[in-house]
Amino acid sequence: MMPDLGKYAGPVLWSYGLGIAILAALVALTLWQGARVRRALAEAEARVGKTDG
Amino acid sequence: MSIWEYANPKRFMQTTAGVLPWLAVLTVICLVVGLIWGFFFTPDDFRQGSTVKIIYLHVPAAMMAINAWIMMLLASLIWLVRRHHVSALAAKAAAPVGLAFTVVALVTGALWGQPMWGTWWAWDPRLTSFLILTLFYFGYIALWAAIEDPDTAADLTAVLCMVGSVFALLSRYAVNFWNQGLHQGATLSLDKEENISDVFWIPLVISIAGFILLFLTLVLLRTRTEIRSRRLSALLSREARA
Amino acid sequence: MIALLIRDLRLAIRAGGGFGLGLAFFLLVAVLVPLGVGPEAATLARIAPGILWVGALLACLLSLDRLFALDYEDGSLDLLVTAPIPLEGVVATKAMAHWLVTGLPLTLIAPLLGLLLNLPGQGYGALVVSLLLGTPALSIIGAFGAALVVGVKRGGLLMSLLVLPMYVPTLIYGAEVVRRAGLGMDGSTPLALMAAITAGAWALLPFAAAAALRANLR
Amino acid sequence: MIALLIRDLRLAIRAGGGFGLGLAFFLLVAVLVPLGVGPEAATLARIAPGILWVGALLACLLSLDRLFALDYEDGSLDLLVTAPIPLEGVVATKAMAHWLVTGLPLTLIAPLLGLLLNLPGQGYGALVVSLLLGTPALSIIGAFGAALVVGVKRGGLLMSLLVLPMYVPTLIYGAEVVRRAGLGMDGSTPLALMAAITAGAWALLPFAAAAALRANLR
Amino acid sequence: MELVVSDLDVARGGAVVLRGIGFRLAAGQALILRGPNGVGKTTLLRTLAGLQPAVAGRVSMPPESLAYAGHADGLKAMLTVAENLTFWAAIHGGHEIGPALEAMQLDPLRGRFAAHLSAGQKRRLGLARLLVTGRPIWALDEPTVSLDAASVGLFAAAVRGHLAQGGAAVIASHIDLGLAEADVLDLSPYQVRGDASARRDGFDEAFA
Amino acid sequence: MELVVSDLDVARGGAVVLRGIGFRLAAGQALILRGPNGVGKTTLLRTLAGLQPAVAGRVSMPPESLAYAGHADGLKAMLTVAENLTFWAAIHGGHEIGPALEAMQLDPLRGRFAAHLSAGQKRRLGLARLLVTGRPIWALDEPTVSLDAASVGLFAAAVRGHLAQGGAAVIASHIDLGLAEADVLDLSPYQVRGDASARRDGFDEAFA
Ligand code: HEM
Ligand SMILES: Nc1ncnc2c1ncn2[C@@H]1O[C@H](COP(=O)(O)OP(=O)(O)OP(=O)(O)O)[C@@H](O)[C@H]1O
Ligand SMILES: Nc1ncnc2c1ncn2[C@@H]1O[C@H](COP(=O)(O)OP(=O)(O)OP(=O)(O)O)[C@@H](O)[C@H]1O
Ligand SMILES: [Mg+2]
Ligand SMILES: [Mg+2]
Repeated sequence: MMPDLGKYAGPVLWSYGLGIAILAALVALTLWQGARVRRALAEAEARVGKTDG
Repeated sequence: MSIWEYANPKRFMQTTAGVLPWLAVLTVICLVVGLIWGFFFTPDDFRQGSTVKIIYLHVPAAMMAINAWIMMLLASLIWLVRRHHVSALAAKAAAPVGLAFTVVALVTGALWGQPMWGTWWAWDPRLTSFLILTLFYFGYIALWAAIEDPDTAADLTAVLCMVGSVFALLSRYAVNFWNQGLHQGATLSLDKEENISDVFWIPLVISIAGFILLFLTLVLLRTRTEIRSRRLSALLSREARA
Repeated sequence: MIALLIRDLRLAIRAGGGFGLGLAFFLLVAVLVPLGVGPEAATLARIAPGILWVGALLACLLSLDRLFALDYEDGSLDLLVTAPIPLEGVVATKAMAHWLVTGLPLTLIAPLLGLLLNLPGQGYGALVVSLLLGTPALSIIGAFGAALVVGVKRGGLLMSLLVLPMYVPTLIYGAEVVRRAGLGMDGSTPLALMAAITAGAWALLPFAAAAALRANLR
Repeated sequence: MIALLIRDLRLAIRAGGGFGLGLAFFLLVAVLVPLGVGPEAATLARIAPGILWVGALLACLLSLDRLFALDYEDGSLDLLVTAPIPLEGVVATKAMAHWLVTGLPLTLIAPLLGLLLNLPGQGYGALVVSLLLGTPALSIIGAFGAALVVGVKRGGLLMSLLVLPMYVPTLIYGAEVVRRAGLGMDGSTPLALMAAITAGAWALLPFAAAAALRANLR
Repeated sequence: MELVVSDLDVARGGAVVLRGIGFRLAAGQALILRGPNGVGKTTLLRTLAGLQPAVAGRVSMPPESLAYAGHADGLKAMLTVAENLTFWAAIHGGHEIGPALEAMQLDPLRGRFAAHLSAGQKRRLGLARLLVTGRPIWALDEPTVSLDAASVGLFAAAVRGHLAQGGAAVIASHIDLGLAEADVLDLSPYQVRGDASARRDGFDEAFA
Repeated sequence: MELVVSDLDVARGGAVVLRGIGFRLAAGQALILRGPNGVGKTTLLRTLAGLQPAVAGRVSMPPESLAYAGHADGLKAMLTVAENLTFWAAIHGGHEIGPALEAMQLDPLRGRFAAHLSAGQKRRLGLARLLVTGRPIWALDEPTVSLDAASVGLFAAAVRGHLAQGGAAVIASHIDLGLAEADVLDLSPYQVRGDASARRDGFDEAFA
């Protein structure tokens, strides 16, 4: 079911590959940073013992 | 209640916590549908052959790269006028996303240019001004990174964003002094004047929607992270003084 | 104001003040490029306007990076901010002083370097005029950049990253003026546009720069 | 030594440490030149090797100027001189740290910029190799220059003047290597010469730089 | 001419360090700020000088009436003593530098580059700057750092003279300045520590 | 372990400022340098530290036995307190930084960037550096600048501890350090004024 890309297979596949890879990387980075900060904050608040926010 | 309610970090966190999941789901749907449709189920263009398929990444990315900067400009203005921390942090959060889109547009564009124009890169006005936009993204992010007092950094980057926008615009016109360039003009501007048939048009619109949603999702996520890290540093400096 | 101008000029010509260094750097670029690019006269002639302008740009930039940083480090900036003169005035004055010790000399020496890069004969007049109208913009834009990064150690490079993109329009128009003149065409349009940019920059950027400085001091 | 290397690397990646700024500057030069020179692909292709090398040179230079100045201003240098490690070692270590955060990244990103200046296809390999062998020389030569001007406020520009001439041989050979490769010729001779310069510089300049530092401190 | 500070909160690095400071200083009065290292003296003085915004509370005084002298002296190494002083005098409306040089006994050094001064000589020049500003209120941060006994005397005399002419001075210092008449404000009680009390201030409730 | 200085001449900026200084410092002794601003304390200490050559006379001590602390503390703003200290410890052969932090009560601040310290806190960190050098002879230039009374106490204690372990210290200071046992050397008598006496030394007779 893979479409026939003809002589332009290279550019097209590369575009989709790289493009999606970059976006995926961005998403991964965002999630990772989010998780890290959330954890650190939880610890800090546990230490200081505050609950609001 | 005024919309500024949402500018209160706490309020913002609560609201976005509710919205985000739906947004995320919608994003995935649009992106998957748009790109898969574009990649698998669209015919080749008679001139450009299968390379038209690149359009479904290239155009949305390029559009959002520009719009992201505009959104940052607005957020910066809000920060300077009303001093709502959330808007400053939102601008900070948007920058990397915009940069990533810029890179996608550049890469896909370059890969498209190779077969179409016989070169990866040409100093075409549109390309050039886009490259300059990329530079402004770099500068903006670097400035955030270089200054450690958060409010100072917010002010400085906001000013930079405003001044930078002006100069970005100026360069856009300046580069027109050269050749009119290889790059298509607004061939398929959104109000869909004819010269592109539905088969290309519909999936394109869907993936554009997907990119917009992706942008929103990521910005919200990152803003939440920024807010949390602000609270974190506040707590830490308290501890240090305790 | 005057006092400040005089002080900055005096500091510039004192030991280590870096007067004339901008010139020297300009010269070096004009020398290095042929060394890198190779000696064919035709090529050089074609790229001369661009290279000269890029050189001028970099020379300005390098001499700018410590424009406020020095005053910040030795505490003068705190005192200037609390002094009874508007901070915008301080910015403009310092930018002016910078132009006098950098932009102006650059303009005057440029024709010589034009020879090095064998710039076409008709280009020289245009070169001088365009630099004369363009370099003030470089100074004030750079002052804005310097205000942003004052307080950042090693601010120099960061500043170039911030400032150079803003130099683009001036650069394009400036080089365009010279190239057209070289080809015997009329360059009044780009010249006018460049002058407009310079005027606008001097009208607005002092305020932006002053705001940046205030933010940096607290 | 190791401690010093680690400290410098850490400082480089900390806020305001200016890691990656060298890169940004390199990119900027590669963008500005076409903006000044104009878009014709043919011209750009011809000047690409030279411009890329000049860009790398300047990027190194700018990131070097405060190499010792910062340690001098905050008094660390006094303490390093009196510390139980040879000053020559200190110089070499700091130069090495500088290369790791500047020269190496430059080398890796250079091919991309080659695209912007549409460098002929065969040139890329040569570009990377020549930079890999050449940039260490830039770092150590620059360290020597930085040692000479430490203590001079606004030293950056003065330093460029002292250093750029010393960069000339590296520049010429480096650009030559790339150009030859671009024309499909054999560039091994200039490459060898450049490598020799690099080796020699690393063998001798640390001593010269250490001497300069000692002189500057008293 | 009066400086009135009413329950003032000052912050440094995004966190409040002193809360609820209040005092009034009339012409002819001097106030000495005391407190352990890091209590917030410098922060308070910078806030008074308008170099950083107050978090809460208010500072009222006639406009452009305060002269600030911080840890750094604001001297140009490559200008001579006289040139440095003349510059600041000009900026503040061209007062005479002669008397100032007198008062700080800098006359013999007037032609010397600031780079060639010893630590204490630099400091004296920094203090001479105050005399040429002609401002009524002085805000001084550890003015006698690295001054010898004699110079501290000079400084005390200068301050007295200033007060006698209807001036006022707020001085942060760890050592005894020999200004018996000045009243002392210990900042320790106002210090904000990292405990619960710190958390509910309007300043950054949003963030912590 | 002994520091012997015999008729030493030191110069600054091309002119001899002190002539004929001589003293000997045995293990366990401390010497306090006094003298008005500009007499030449800093110059003398820098000469002892080997940062500048002596014009005449000799300084004898075991190699690499002297640790110098000048007006500047040699701290990196963007490194934390602990990182700064660890670096200097490593350079001097990896001593423990724990005790030093203890002694200067910096433990609570160990994770703080040096940029975020107050003047006095910075200074304390600068002194903690001495403890990790493990060097027997300390040469300190106005070590207590901007320290509060308590911190000066800490400092005195640290010096005593050092002396007790057979160390020695030369300290230039204007204020009383509370080191009763230390003997004092007033430099005024050795000062060279700009008169004829100054001209006849081997240093610049070539010119005069
Ligand atoms: C590195 C090279 C390229 C860059 C940086 C680039 C950049 C851009 C930008 C900035 C836009 C405008 C998006 C908007 O404003 O809505 C755009 C749109 C577009 N690009 Fe490219 N582009 C590149 C190469 C190409 C190539 C090679 C092609 C095809 C031959 C192409 C086809 C298009 C099309 C069809 C559009 C939509 C036009 C419109 O309706 O706005 N691009 N690109
Ligand atoms: N670079 C220089 N060139 C010429 N003279 C200098 C230079 N630096 C200092 N001097 C002079 O040398 C003398 C000694 O300076 P030094 O710094 O040793 O004094 P000091 O005893 O440390 O004074 P303080 O107690 O103020 O620190 C002073 O009179 C000073 O004016
Ligand atoms: N940039 C900063 N970010 C965060 N906290 C800081 C910063 N600068 C200083 N601090 C902290 O703020 C507090 C007040 O500092 P400040 O300099 O006002 O103290 P000070 O009273 O002047 O002390 P000293 O007597 O040592 O000069 C100190 O605890 C210090 O650690
Ligand atoms: Mg203080
Ligand atoms: Mg001294």
